[in-house]
Amino acid sequence: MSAAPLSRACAAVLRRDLTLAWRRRGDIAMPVLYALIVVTLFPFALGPEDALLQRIASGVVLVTVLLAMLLALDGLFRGDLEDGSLEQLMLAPQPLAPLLGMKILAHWLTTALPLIVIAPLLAGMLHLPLAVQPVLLLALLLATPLLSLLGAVLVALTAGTRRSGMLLALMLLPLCVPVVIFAAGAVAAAQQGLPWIAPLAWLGAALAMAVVLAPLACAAALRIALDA
Amino acid sequence: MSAAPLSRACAAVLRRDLTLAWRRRGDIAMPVLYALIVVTLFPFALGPEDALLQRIASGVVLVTVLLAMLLALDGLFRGDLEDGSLEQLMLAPQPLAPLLGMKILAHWLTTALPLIVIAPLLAGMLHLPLAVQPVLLLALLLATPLLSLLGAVLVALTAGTRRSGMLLALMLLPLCVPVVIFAAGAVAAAQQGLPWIAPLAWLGAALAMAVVLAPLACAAALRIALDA
Amino acid sequence: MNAFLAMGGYAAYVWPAYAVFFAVLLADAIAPRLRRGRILRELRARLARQTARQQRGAAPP
Amino acid sequence: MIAAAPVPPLLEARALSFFRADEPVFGPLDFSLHAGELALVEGDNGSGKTTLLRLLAGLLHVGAGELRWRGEPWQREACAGETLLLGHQLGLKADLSARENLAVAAGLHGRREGASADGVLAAIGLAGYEDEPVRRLSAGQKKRVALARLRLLPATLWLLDEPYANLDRAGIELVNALLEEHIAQGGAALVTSHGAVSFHGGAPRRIRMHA
Amino acid sequence: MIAAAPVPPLLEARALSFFRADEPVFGPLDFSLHAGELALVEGDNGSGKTTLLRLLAGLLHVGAGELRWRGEPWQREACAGETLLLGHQLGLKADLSARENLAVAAGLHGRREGASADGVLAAIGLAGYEDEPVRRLSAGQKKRVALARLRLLPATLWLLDEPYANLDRAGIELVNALLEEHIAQGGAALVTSHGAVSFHGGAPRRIRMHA
Amino acid sequence: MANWIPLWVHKLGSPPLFYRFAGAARPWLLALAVLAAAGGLYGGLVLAPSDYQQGDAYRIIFIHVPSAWMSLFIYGVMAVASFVALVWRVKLAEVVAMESAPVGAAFTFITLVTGSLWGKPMWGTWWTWDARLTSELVLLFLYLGVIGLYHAFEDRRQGARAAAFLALIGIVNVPIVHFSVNWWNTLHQGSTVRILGPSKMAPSMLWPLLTMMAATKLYYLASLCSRVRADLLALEGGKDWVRKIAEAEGSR
Ligand code: HEM
Ligand SMILES: Nc1ncnc2c1ncn2[C@@H]1O[C@H](COP(=O)(O)OP(=O)(O)OP(=O)(O)O)[C@@H](O)[C@H]1O
Ligand SMILES: Nc1ncnc2c1ncn2[C@@H]1O[C@H](COP(=O)(O)OP(=O)(O)OP(=O)(O)O)[C@@H](O)[C@H]1O
Ligand SMILES: [Mg+2]
Ligand SMILES: [Mg+2]
Repeated sequence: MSAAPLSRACAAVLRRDLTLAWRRRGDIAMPVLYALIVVTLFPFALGPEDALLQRIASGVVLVTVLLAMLLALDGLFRGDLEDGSLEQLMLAPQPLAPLLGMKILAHWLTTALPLIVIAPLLAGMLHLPLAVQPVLLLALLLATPLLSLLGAVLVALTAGTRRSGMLLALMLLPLCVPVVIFAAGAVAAAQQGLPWIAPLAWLGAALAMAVVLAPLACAAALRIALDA
Repeated sequence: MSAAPLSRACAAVLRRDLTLAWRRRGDIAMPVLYALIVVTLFPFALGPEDALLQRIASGVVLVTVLLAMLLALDGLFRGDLEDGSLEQLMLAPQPLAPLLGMKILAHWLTTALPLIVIAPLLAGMLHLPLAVQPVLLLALLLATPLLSLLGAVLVALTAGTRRSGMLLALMLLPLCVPVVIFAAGAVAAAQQGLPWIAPLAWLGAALAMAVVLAPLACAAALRIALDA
Repeated sequence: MNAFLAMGGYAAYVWPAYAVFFAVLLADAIAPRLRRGRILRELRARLARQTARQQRGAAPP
Repeated sequence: MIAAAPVPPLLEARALSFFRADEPVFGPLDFSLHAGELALVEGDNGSGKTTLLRLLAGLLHVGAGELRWRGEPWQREACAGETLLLGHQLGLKADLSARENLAVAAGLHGRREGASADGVLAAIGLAGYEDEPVRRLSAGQKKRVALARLRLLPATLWLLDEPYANLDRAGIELVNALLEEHIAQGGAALVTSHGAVSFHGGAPRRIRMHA
Repeated sequence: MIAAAPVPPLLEARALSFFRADEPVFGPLDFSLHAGELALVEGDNGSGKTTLLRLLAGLLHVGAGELRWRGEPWQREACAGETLLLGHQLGLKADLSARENLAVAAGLHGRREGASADGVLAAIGLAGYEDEPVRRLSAGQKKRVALARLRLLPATLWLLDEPYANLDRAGIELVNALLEEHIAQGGAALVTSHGAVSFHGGAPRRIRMHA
Repeated sequence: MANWIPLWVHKLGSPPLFYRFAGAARPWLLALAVLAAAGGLYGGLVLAPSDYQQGDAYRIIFIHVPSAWMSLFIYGVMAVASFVALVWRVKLAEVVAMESAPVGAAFTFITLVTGSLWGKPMWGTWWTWDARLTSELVLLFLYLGVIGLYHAFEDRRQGARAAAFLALIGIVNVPIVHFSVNWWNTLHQGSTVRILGPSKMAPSMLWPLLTMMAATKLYYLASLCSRVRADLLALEGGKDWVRKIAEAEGSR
């Protein structure tokens, strides 16, 4: 009757999710391709004026990355819910929150990180000045895990329902707004040569809080959502 | 041993899908909310300059409506595939193509039509001039069924796979690009006071062809996708 | 009276605003009443079904 | 009727097999099924029973060998209206009621003379549940709705994949009664099952699958 | 052992019931289960067997009545490490092999002394399938992988929802053997099933659910 | 002495009792609301003089501002009820939280529409991406999210708990949205709004405004009563007291 220690359980969950992602490595490419596609559509829809594109570049990249993440978030628990492994996870002897934290980490590593890697390419396609790119990357590095964590709580809430995808978008928007404002604010400040540390510091503080609280909230939400 | 006539079978399928949509009428609102949200995010990401927003309004609305449709398309066969009703449909005595045509029609009615209805609101929020709005609506009325039909073929092809969502986006993009170019071209021409009939005529011609061919292709794709 | 209705030239904005206010609140007031009727109707149907089921259950199949 | 008649069998398989990734899922299989006959498909877990039924329904392609329908080479269009498949997935929409689900099926296949959705549901033990959305039914109740479909629609050949699973004793009796009635009316059926099937109308034919 | 001992029962329900939309799904239920005992949960389709098992696993909230675990009021944390649930959904990842699936489970629950994934799979009749992704297994083979998990992980109480469904005869024997071994080692089990269960180690207790 | 307060609260928490209480209170609340609205509108539309700067267009204020306040107030009520529902699993609190959401959404919608109708003559545009307007729009999305989540569940009580959880997460977001006025320093049309700051407002305009505020509050209570009554019937469908009501209405 010896339940495994928490660290081993966390490692097992993380390894499992990364292995699964690796088995379907085609899926990892998908958010990236989606983002590429959306960014490609804009010049067609707006007409190819370089000045205009440059003006909207950082905003479009930010929104695109968020939308791609949002799509991927929807699947965070779906597979596990359908085949019953989520139930098994909830019945594990360890506390649920850290195990979910591992799932969120794995999800961020497999969806957001590739997006951040190609963000410079996307920004380049829209002629964002090279000097601003580090700020954009930094903003994304802080904003995406924040969204993953907050999103996970909402995904957990919709776990018991069928119509998750779009409902999730609706619920996530109010949380997205401040994140977008800060991230876009930092990039815009950098683009105008103003100091851009302050908004990023706010994002970092929010991230630190979310890392602690979101897994707990996520576990609570999941127990509520599956209790029927 | 009297299979029902084709017209009755088509009516049954259409009625079934509309009833299902009505049962989940919350879902009908979702693409609309999604579009509203995406449009809302842009001013946050780009900064709220009215002139800039007005310049990109039609493009953003077009891309947004297409993205919202694309998300909804993903669910065209998903439910039916999961509970086995798609198999039952394929085993029906009637030819598969017209039955699928009915499914596509129901899907367009429940996802694209609401989007078209609120498109003026979205355009208004981004300050698109009132005079251009009829052209935008006309472009959407031609572009969305075209996308529904083309998308259905691709959804059918990916029906057997798991990773449909993103893969679909990827495959649909090359088809989206010409549609976006023509639709955006018409709206841009109208915004500059130039004649805008020609691009819309092209869209109309493509739509006429798709109405005939897409259901057939869809049926063939579905048989291939499920044969394993 | 006409002057009142004209609202100093802003009638096209003031009256629609009031119309929306009252229309939305009216809809809000009526909705629960309709829902109440529907709920009670469904409940009666369910009760009828249950008694039917119980009667069948009492009699051997 | 089963005697060597000039009537060709309803369904005839000659050295039939199916391949997945070039490996045979089931070996060459020979059997024939006449109208008024019931055949049990037997085999261990993983021996290919489900695969065989999906192939006979026309969802999978014949790998090798030959399949004949009433003496002619098998074609989907020819037998689509005469075959019904009951698979692991029941093909019911969870948001529609039992009655609505049956109405959709009848809209496609037509209905047997004299059969009505409500009558069939009552016969199958679901009276009182006609308007309940299928999602609210338990595993066994859902199965009953799928069985009701068999009774409502006209068809010659039934392909039933583990029809007894999830059913209680009354439900199992019901499946047997359904099968007997179908056979008596000149229909044919292919049934897979693990449990001991106590079919009353004589010993059924058996088709053995080897893993 | 079943005699009125001072040891409190492992699991004890007093007037237990569960409500959905304020309607009772199953009536007030009284039963107790000691270590070394097997109880069969019986009832017709829709009588609430699945619901009961999910409640006992801690996925649902007790509606009314009381549930006790080793004499104390039931708490999720207290029995989480000692309970295993096998539901309608097996909880296997289709993309992982049988061995990997077992490794994940062992990572969470630990493993029985002396048990290894490969040994358990061989014992359950899946030797040679260890590295096959679960999606390529048939319905019965998947069920066997889920059964292997029971044998690999340490637990006192097994909650098995229709463990016999989809299994061939050898598989059914296997479930019985598993249960006997578990009981003999002082474990307890709650099993739902429709079919006639021929359990060798004495007549099991029966818990009847009324629809 | 103060013992009767918790006792009274506890008693009202029982659904059949609250059902009767709400049924008795509702007509009075509604009558008072209509009365107050009539008085306020008479004062606002007829008695109050027109504004020296905005002409008669400012008269939208008598519905716009009370609605705006209600949209925030109701969110607060919903959040408190949600907290009670989650922590103590009080059924009545779940119902109050979930039935407040549509009313709050309605007032938010009214605020948006009347504001944009006011904005056209004053600012020359129906909509602008000002921080205050945008945050009100986000508030509407919050309400819609709560309502959507509630209805996405098959089991109403479970849906209520999930949506209550969301409402609580959302309240963290409300101050964020509010402060975004500072973070997102843009066109900031808010200054136009300040022209009529309460201190500067003439009493002849102030009292109709305050009366309308009371009217909207009373209306909210009345609406809540009838909504909660309907919802209790749906939730308690299995109980005897509801069956009696159903049979009584059916025989009529
Ligand atoms: C769509 C457009 C508008 C929206 C969404 C909107 C929203 C709001 C909100 C949420 C409040 C309450 C703020 C609070 O109490 O913290 C408010 C108050 C107010 N609004 Fe608007 N508003 C809009 C347009 C306008 C316009 C065009 C005017 C007048 C030119 C206006 C005048 C006022 C005034 C006078 C107040 C009261 C301010 C106070 O409490 O001191 N609003 N509005
Ligand atoms: N989608 C698939 N892809 C690859 N192989 C598969 C797939 N489905 C089944 N198989 C394999 O094909 C074989 C036959 O499977 P099938 O499902 O037909 O068996 P079955 O006789 O129905 O078994 P059971 O009694 O367990 O349901 C099995 O060995 C299985 O591993
Ligand atoms: N998700 C659900 N929502 C509402 N009602 C449900 C739900 N699941 C089951 N029910 C109802 O609850 C009752 C008990 O269902 P349960 O699944 O526990 O039955 P069961 O005894 O396992 O039946 P079976 O033998 O058919 O599996 C049934 O009447 C069913 O209609
Ligand atoms: Mg099978
Ligand atoms: Mg069950």
